[in-house]
Amino acid sequence: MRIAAKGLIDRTKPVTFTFDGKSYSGFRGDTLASALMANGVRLVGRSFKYHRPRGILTAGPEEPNAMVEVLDGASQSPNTRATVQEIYDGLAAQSQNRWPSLRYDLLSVNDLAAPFLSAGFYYKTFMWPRAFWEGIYEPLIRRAAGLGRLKPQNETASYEKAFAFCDLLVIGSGPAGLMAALTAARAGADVILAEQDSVMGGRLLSDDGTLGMPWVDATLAELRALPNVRLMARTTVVGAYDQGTYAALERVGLHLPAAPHLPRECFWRIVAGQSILATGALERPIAFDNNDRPGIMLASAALTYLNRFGVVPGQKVTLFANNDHARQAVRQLMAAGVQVAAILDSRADASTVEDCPVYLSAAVTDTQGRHGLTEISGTHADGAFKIDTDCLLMSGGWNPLVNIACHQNARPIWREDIAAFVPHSGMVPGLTAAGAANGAFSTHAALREGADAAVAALTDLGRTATAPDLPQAEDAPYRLQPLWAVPGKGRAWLDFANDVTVKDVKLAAQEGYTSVEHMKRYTTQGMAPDQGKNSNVSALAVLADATGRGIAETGTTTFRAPFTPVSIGAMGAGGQGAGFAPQRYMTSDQASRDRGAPMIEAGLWYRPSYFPKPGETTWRQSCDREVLMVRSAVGVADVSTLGKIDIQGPDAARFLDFVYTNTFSTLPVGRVRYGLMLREDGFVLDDGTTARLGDTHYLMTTTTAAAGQVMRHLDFVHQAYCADWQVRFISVTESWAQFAVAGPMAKMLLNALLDQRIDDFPFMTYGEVSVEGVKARLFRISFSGEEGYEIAVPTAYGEALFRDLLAKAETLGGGAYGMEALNVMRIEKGFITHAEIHGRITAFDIGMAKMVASKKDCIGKAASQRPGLMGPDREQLVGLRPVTKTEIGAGAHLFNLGDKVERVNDQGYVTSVCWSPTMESYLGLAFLKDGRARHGQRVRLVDHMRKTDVLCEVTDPVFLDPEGAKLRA
Amino acid sequence: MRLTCPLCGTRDRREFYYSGSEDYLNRPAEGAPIEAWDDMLHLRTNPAGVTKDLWYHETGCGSWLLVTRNTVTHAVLATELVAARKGGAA
Amino acid sequence: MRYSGWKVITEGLLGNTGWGRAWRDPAPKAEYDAIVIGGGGHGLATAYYLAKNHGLTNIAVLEKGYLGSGNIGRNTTIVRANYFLPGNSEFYSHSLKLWEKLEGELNYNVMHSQRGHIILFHSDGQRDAAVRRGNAIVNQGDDAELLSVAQLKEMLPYLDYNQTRFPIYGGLIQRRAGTARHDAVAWGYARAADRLGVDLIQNCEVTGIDTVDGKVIGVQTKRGAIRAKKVGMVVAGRSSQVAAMAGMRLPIESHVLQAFVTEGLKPVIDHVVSYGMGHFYISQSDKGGLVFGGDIDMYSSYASRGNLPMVEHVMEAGMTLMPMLARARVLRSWGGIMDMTPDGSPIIDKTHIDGLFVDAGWNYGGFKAAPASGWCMAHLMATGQSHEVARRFRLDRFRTGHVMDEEGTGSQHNLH
Amino acid sequence: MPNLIAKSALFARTPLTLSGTTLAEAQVGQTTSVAAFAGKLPEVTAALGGFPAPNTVLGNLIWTGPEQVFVLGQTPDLTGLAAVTDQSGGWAALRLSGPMAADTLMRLYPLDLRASHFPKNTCARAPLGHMQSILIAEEAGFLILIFRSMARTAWHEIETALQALTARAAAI
Repeated sequence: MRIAAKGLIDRTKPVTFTFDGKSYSGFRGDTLASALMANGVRLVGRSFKYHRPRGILTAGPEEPNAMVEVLDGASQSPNTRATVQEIYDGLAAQSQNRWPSLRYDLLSVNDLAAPFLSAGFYYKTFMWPRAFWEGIYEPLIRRAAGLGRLKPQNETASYEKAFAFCDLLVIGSGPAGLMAALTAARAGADVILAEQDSVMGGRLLSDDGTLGMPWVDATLAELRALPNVRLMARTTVVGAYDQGTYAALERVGLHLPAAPHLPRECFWRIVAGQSILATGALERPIAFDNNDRPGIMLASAALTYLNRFGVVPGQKVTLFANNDHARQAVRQLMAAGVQVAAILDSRADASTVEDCPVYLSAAVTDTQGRHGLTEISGTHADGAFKIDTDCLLMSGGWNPLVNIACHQNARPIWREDIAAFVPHSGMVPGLTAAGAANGAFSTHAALREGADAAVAALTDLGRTATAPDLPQAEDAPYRLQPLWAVPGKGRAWLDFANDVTVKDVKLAAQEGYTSVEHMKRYTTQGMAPDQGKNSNVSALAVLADATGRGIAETGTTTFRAPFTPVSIGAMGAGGQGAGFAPQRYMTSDQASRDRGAPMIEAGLWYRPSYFPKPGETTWRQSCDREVLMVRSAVGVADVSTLGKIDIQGPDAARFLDFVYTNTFSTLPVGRVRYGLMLREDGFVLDDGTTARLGDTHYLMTTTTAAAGQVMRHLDFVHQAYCADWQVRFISVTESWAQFAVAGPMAKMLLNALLDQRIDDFPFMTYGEVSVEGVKARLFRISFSGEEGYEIAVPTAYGEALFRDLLAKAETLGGGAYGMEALNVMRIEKGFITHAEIHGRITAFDIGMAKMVASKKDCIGKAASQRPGLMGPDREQLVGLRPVTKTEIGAGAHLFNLGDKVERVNDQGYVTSVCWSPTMESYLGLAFLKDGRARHGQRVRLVDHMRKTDVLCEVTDPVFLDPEGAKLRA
Repeated sequence: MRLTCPLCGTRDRREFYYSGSEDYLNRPAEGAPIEAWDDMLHLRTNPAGVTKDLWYHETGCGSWLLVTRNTVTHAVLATELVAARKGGAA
Repeated sequence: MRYSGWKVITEGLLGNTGWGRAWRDPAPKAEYDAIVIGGGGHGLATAYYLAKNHGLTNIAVLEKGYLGSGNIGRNTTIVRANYFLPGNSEFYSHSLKLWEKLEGELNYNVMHSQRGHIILFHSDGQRDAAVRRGNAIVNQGDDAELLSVAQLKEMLPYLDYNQTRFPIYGGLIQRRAGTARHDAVAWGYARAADRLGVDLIQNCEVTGIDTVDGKVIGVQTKRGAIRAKKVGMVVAGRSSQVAAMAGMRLPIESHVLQAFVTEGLKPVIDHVVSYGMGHFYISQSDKGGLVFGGDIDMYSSYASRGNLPMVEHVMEAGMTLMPMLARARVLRSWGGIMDMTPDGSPIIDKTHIDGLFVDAGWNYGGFKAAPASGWCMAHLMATGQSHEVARRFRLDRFRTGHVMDEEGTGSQHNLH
Repeated sequence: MPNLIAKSALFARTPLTLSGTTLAEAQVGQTTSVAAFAGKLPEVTAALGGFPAPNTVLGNLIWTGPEQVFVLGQTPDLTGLAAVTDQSGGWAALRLSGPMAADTLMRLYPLDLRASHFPKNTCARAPLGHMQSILIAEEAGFLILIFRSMARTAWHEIETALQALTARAAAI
């Protein structure tokens, strides 16, 4: 029900929205909860386990009951807190976890079965028959459980991430936070003030106390005017990480209709020199039988609805409390004209002076009302009572929101005088708690602690600040007498969201789950969307009581990030679609696409798979043609993705000798050599060719996949073991576009295009040339087995050269070839790639043990000599050829003929396979136990995945031109 | 988490690559027994407390750093350039 | 007391007042035949199988905190047997078989759910590697199948098949793989071991290991000295500290692995799904939370909490693979401490001290390994011989080079 | 003159202006990496006429690593003193200038890029999203050097960040 002249809503801006298909109106500034309350809607949700009717318990993000699905277009946001969601024109929300409707929910039958659904009941049953678990029990449980629905469709809205830096981060904008920010801001510090609510002011917005809005407005105006202050509303700090890094979630577009490019949320990484925790405190419910009905809410929430939104939660209100503070709520409701039935105070010695009946030593023991509260009953000093009431406010005292202070594993301390956990200094380095978050509950105390904390924080940053004069504010003492649970025979809820009752906690204790962690995990208390914010301390107190321990001794469970739940969309912003990893394009990319080449991912790069010609309908046709084209004429391929590292210095040769197994100091200038690089543990890291460009100048190539890893490795070896050597290196991968030109007509092609002839350019030679007026590097190397060259030009010229090479090649009956053909040709030649050197392979395995030079030390040499890394038990590289022309596949395992196909008989596996149009056979490279000694033998190749079983002959891995006559031609 | 690169200043953890304990710096001389390599490559004191380990400023300046840290609190106590250490020639 | 559906009903009618303790809370005796240090999943399983398989009932489990306070309660609950290297294959195969009869064995519903685990692959090379793995699994006697994109679209309609950065080429499924309720595994083993007479002693931190002439004679604890001629260290997460009490330096570095759970949601993900191009794997708990994780934070740590770069990486991977996740909210994150070894495979072995045994180095594989780890460790402690399926989990394999490196990343602990 | 046509990484891409902030491809011309050999920094400094402190720009010298600079324009003869490597084609240059430049880049860089903390002639080797880059503060904005193959991704990410900021401004 809306009350006139109250609240911070904008009554000039009416807003229309729907809930469960019915249209309602509210005002700008309303939350969905306040707007529903204003419209008299009490039943908003259903509970998790028993499907109990639920209303609105709180006025903040800790709401355990009023969770809804918000619809926008085809999308749907489950578990949205009605107490946080601001309304906007067109907002559509619907209730969740109910079927067929909120009012008539079939699964509310669970409520009747409650005796059999006690804590942990599922650990004790559903075990027989075994096969029923996946088939029957589990699907039933899964369907009944869960809350809102996630739509199985791709998200289309956007999310954002950002970094921010400050001297001082103030978390929370209540009296402590505002005062802290003001103090630091006036001292010139760089301040961020983050507030989870849409409006700054914290409880000053709800309290309507002595300080109130004028001071909030004036303070915010001053802060807004200062260039060194950043005010971040709708921004919840959700985690404290190391070295002053905080995570925060900003609701950017959730209070607005969707708009193009407007992020729904932004995930902030805030780096702060110091921080102040001014998150305030949460009022706690009291557990009594049936304390979960719609219409039962926290006293402070009622105060917020009244003062912030101009809404009252009922016609006839009752308060059940154990402290003085809660009476503010009924006093102000009465002042606003609301009828208050009674104050039920659990204490025997509290004041009875109020404008309504006050009963001491009171306890509510039961409530009535199926879809909303109608009556409460209980006892007080004068005996039993029954009261007709549609709204029961409860207050069990306050819990400081210590959560963020505990994110780095430190535990809060129990303060008996306020019956609450409070933080202490040093829990998170640089973080100080102030105000209610620190257990200082009066407004005056909050202001003072805020100012003091800011002065101290600035002192730590080496700045001077002085606390401003504090405004007049309420400084009433906080008086309460702990009351956690009213004894009763029924169910008294502790954790509303997960339906955990006092009985459940006691049962856990009875069964020996007495550690607080055991209790939590056994009952699921604290694991619901409110993360136990409404129940942790009470449940702990009940457990302490049940086990005869004190609360301090019982201890808390660990508070972990996030402080409030954070969407995966926000934390994963940017990852959607192609954004997960950078996309790398070669200079020939467009030219390849122009020719219809399908581009495939190779690491982060895109490379052409094959270049289809008219009439070719399968990749194999194109691939076969390209292979035969290279073998008979000439082919061109962009190989720019290979890593290229420029190495210079008087000690460059020595350095290469150290990182490669073989020797490079003996390599003549102008020559190229294949190199094998090991990890220090003796396994192969990478291979490639290295050219000596000058006396003190080398150019190393790496595989595409290992380029970054090799660079890191070289940096480590240099900086850790030989920083005093005169050698430096830098990646030039991106500086040069490099193209393979291979085939018997390769030289002809190059001679036609280069500015000089290369008739005398033997295999494994390097030279500087000029192509169409551009300086280029030419290497005579081959990965195809043909006479091959690689020509490199500065990247800017890459595309032009590629097009010219292709045009020229095509006049010679050649053309472009892609990754598929490249792969076939290297398999035909037995050249390895990372399909073979997959990290478990030694030089011995690939037949290169002799390349580990005996005369010098090198990285990996010593460890490669370990007994487990050599010998006939090792699987060694071999070639495989099916005895018939049957298709084979990589990943198949090898068995001796006659052996049973099972692990103990496994002889090895296939790493690479191709159809060789040259040899007209499938070919495979494989690792086979003692393989080098088994050339000519036959093995069985068994592939369960592809359902093949093929007899193969073991061969040398080099199928084609083993003498290398072609590549030396 | 933030680390201080002696050259670039305090930077976010995401700029760094981690390789492991400082043991990797103690590369045995050629011909050392396999136990020495086992110590370098595999065996670790692995303290719950202060440790020294190796980080690479990978998306930064390319320096390898020797970092003194606490593995329980994540406090970073000191960072130095690996290249600036005494000796180390292979 | 035997648990059953009937018992749940009769107790429910009687107000649930008859349920007894799941396990006793005994004071430590002065001497036991054997001591297991560590009351986590592996330690409790070790104790249970020592009692059940080998008749050793005068034994104790010493736990520093509460039972199941380590990684058994901090993981992503995945159970699978899809390793491909000899040594690992037979071990995890054995473990999966034990999982399949665990409820009956323990009379405790650990909610072992064989809902299928799918590894996605994103290139021809990854397909070949998946085929190799699948074949190794079948050769071991377990199940694996290759799934086409068309099949995946049926089973996992919510993946982004069109826009994702690394296209989906297919998947490898193990249908017998799945999940289990992690805490229940610890509690189930604890209750079953307790029923066989094992003393489970909580809040009993071991502070020293006593030896004489190269033989173990007992341990020192915060609750006094306890004698035993056999002591097993089953304390993954603190292995280096406990082993140091015996003068050992293990091939282990400790790292934090973060995991996450969302708010409860109606059923939407019916399998365990692993991304092939980033660190991300996900399943949905029976309560409705999406449980997912990624890689370790990569720096050695005992803090049980992580930092943002890995959090963001995991979420970004989730967003590129299944963008529907955008609107699911992460409710809790946690970090387990992983014993990372230089080859990613575990250790179940004797030590240089007679009577002292070590079970450690579980890397990422600890949860699913718990039954077989307990089985094999019990076998080793009882007989002095390595169990057939764990005989390659030797301490000295790094020195000899007989490593089992599934990742192929070599002797850098954090890369496994 | 060469007959081959040289193309920049984002050849002919039209500059983008949103909220008064402009993203454009820039041309920085000859770029040479100079990395001093161990012990030769004094000689290299003398030959170059100075050497910038880490994370700063000194004239045409951009600090890019330990005892390493990128030289824009001509490089003197440093034979025997330093590794001298042409980097011209390897990097794409993007310039972002205008009032939202710093806010935009602070969506992507884990750095405090406000002018008070990252003034003109400051530079950093730092990741733009997941990409290595060299970031240089200029008079009215930033110059970003990014590996050429990733220029399109870099452009896209900056554009997306700028679009979001623009949409935010419009939504208030």
